[in-house]
Amino acid sequence: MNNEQLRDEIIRISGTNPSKCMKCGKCSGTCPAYEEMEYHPHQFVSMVQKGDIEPLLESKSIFKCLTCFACVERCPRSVEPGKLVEAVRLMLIRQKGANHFDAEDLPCLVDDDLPQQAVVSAFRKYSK
Amino acid sequence: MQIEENKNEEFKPCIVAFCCNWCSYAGADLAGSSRLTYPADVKIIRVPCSCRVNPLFILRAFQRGADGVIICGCHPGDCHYTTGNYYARRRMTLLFGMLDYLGIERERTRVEWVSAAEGAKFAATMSDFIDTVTKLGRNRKLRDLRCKE
Amino acid sequence: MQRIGVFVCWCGSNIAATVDVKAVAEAAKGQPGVVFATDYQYMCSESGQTILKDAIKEYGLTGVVICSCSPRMHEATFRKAAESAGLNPYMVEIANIREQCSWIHKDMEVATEKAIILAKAAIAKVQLNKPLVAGESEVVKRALVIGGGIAGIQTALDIAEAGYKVDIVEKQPTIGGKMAQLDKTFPTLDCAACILTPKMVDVAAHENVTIYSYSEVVDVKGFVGNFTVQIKKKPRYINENLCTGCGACTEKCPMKKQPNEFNMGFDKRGAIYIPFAQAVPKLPVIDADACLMLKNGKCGLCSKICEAHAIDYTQKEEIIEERYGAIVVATGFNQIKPTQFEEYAYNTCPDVVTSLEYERLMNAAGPTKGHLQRPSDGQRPKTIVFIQCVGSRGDSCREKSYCSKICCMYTAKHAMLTKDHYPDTDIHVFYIDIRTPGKNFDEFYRRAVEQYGVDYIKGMVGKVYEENGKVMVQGSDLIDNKQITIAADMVVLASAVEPDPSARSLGTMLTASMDTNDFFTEAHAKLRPVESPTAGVFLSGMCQGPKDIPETVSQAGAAAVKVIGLLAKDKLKNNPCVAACNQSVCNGCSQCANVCPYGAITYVEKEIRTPEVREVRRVAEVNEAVCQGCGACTVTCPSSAMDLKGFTNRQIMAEVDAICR
Amino acid sequence: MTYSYYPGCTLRTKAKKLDTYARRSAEALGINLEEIEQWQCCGGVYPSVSDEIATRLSSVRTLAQAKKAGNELLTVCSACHNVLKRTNADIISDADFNFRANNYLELDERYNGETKVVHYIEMLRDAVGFDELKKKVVNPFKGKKIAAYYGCLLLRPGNVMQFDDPENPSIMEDLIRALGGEPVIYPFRNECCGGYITLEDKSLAQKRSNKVLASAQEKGADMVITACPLCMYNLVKNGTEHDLPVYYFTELLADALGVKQEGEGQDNE
Repeated sequence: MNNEQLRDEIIRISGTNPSKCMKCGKCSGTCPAYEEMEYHPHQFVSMVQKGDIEPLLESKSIFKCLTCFACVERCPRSVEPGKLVEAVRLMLIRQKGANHFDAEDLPCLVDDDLPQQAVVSAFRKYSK
Repeated sequence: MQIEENKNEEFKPCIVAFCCNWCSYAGADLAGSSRLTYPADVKIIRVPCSCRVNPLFILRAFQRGADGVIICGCHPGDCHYTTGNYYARRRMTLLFGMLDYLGIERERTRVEWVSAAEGAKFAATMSDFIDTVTKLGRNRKLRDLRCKE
Repeated sequence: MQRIGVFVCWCGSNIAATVDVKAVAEAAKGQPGVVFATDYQYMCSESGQTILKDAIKEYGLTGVVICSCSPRMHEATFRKAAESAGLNPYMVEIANIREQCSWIHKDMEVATEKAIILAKAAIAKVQLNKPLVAGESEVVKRALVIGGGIAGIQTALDIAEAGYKVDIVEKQPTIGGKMAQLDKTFPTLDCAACILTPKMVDVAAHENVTIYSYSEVVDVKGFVGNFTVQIKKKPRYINENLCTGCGACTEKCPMKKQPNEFNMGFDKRGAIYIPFAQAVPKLPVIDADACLMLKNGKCGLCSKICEAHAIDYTQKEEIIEERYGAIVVATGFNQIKPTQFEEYAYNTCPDVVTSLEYERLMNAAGPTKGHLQRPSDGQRPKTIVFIQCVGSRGDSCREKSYCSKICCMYTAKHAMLTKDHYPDTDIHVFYIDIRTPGKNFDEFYRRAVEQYGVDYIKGMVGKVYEENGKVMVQGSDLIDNKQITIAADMVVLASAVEPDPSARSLGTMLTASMDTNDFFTEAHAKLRPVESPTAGVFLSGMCQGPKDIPETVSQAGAAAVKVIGLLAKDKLKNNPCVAACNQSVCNGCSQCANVCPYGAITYVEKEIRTPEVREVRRVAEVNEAVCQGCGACTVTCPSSAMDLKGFTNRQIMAEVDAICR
Repeated sequence: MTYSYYPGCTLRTKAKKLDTYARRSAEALGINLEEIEQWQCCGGVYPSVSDEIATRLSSVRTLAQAKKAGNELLTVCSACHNVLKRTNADIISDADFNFRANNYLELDERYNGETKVVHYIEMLRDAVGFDELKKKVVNPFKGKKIAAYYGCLLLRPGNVMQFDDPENPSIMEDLIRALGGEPVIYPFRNECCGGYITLEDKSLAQKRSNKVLASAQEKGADMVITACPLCMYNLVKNGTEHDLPVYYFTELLADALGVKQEGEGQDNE
């Protein structure tokens, strides 16, 4: 896919419109996982808008989003950057063999108290 | 007459909109100056106030082949003549009930409040109304029975 | 049969690019009564109008159809041109093929087809047009200005100077408005009080000006040139004629714990108070919700102290009725309380304030005498963070969609003034864009950056919270691509401005239209910016949209000029499109009079002569000077005796027929 | 008053306390909880994007079952609540999703969002009433400074969840007051604990959880309450820099109502 097609696909998956962004940066000002991300929420918006999706697909940033909806709640323009992060991640893990998480990895990560909810959520977020 | 339906030709409804001069006509102008498109099937007749719309005009429109009629006025409380839209609302409630009784579907008639600032609402309302009427198809209940020239 | 000329305008490419104007003119030629049809690049231009005038004369036209832009735009232009060529102006009709055709359709074929139908409808209407002659009505030579802020004061002064009587209605106990609360004004940093208070004194002293303070407009009737307005004077419980404004009563009031609105609640006032030292009129007012005497009849201290015996606990609300030729709306604005935006902690943290509150904290006449102290503990803040665009420029239901316009400039002002007083203060400003389009505005903002070293951070704040006695501000720095947290002592929110809430009901009373944000709309965004679409109603200041003081003052002057232009006329031409009664079929049932909002219909005993009958009976008669032409009576009339000139039943039916055929 | 009750998977295993005390308290308050038959996992997280259909289907099935029973659907776990409530909102507002979900599920009757999803705390506020609840408290938490931890899922997005003001909520504080405790308002009560990221980046979860606890501690809290098993895990297991005890709100509720049995001491203490 070329850049334009990639952009359109992300917009389709996410159901949100990055061109509504006024580049205020409130999403990045509010993001609790900011420090862990190579590309920050506002960059997701701007890069998706430009169709510059490849670097996002290759970046670890897409796995750092906590899905806490802080950027979704506080975005003054209803761009909802969290949805774009999710869409890019989905574009990646929907590809064959691109699962970020394997059932085999699990035992060493799980401790006795870890709620099922975490495991289910992580599989939802990181694998298809 | 029933063969008409089988024609492949796309049905283009004929729709008359009565717009009050102060709010809705200005709203239509704003839709235009904002370049908000809506289908060309609707033609606007300017009236000073929605209360100028005589039920006879609507009957006449249906009789002459209109497929839908919409009346647009100022929002309740905002009428340039203070109370005109309230009269329009009551009159149309009665008329639409009667038309419904006659078999002209309720969806073919509508009253909407559009202010001078609501260009987007005007365009959206028209698109929606045209869409509704298009789905209903041609109006066949009231027809012009005079000899055609 | 009329002799009709049809003129199709290209409007440059505005129409011609999507509508085949030649085809429209050609189609018009085939219509009954059309003796001439042409098209031209700009019909509204001088040469376009000449074409129209020449054709009227050459072809002896009795009716004209112009296919062009909206009649709201140029109907008057073309009617005037026709009149100058000897044609009755009401024989001109417009087919709107721009706003309602070429601008909304993309396909040439579709647009042309629609344009032809619209032209046919207008031609069908003109066939039935009759020459109309406008009547005249008197102009009441008095103006009403609603709102006594800088906009209202300036408008009133300008009208009064031209020699006309003008009344100001102000709902607060004093005139002065928001400007009276300001410290300094950008970009020249002159003191707001120093430039405003002399104007307040001037307007109060002017022989042509009457100020109704602590009053509200409660009813408006009538029309341009002749409005009848009811003004409610709320009771101050002070006899205005006796009071000397000494203020002794305010000092002795025992109810000293009322939040002082003028200082944004940062200090307290008594139940009887004068809003501020330079108030005009300088009269105290009793807050009925707080006064012990008014609540339970116990106290009366202020009355005992007052040597002038001016305290009157029995004062009642009073309704004043006055007639005006013109009304100016100058209802101004409010700064929103950012309670909807708790990520900025306005509710939970006392050291987060709005910029208008900050203005009072900086003001030498304010609650802290100009010493900057943070509200929580009275300490001087060493680090201050300003946040721009709070509640403005948004898309969700919380925010206003517009830019509040003044915040960039007043924030630069606040930053510089603070640095002037306390050079060791650290100031950070979070901004999205800096908007400084005004004379000396950008230079002003640059001074804050370059001379005063104010730290402007491009980015927005995500969260403000209190931690260990500091106000923590977490936001993004988009230029450095960092998330930063600043430990501040105080945070100032540039929250959005909004029209004063009283504007909404006033708009309804005046039947003046408002936009979706409750700002009053202007008759034309570019060419008639100070007039409301409702004739005789003018707009001054923030009630029309966000603006700064210089803009407000210039708009106030412009509104005054429009009022003066109106009041200078002795008579006004009426709208001739009014109701008319066909008395030969009227049965005098009174239904039309019942629906008439203006009381324009009366009944007379009249001899009616028709071929069938000859009798004296009660019939309706329309007062053409009072009728505004809404047409409510025409529909209600059971015998179809009532009709509306210019929009007759037959004319509208003809349009319907033309469209449906 | 009868509710269809959806416990969710975690409440059956790691978060039994959240469930047990919710049931016991409901009984004490005269609220009847009918567990939905054969319920399935909600999916754990709401798929934010609009083209994820399959991941929302199990929630639709649950919602449709509650509709059949004719009751409002009651949840306790914040995550389940978030997923179910948002999916319900999608069924109502997103015609495309509604169409696809119904076509796929082939239910006896199309599901169009008829079920009302209610969180246990909302039930306490709206059906029981905090004033009524207060009257039934036998062991009030006198003098206890309790910090309510909302996390993100109960509140956001505010326009869909409509639980409380998403930036300045007060419902859990009101609950604490009703139970006789003193609520502690602290700024990080609506900031993320790290959630499932603990499996991907433990240090990030630790950072977030510690931040929340530090904020509560700074404002003088004696304990923290939560409605979410994952928040509980993160605050206890990852928020190791602070030793504030963390409880499920239902445990406090049961204790205050006197239905917590002897020997079930607050083992986080």
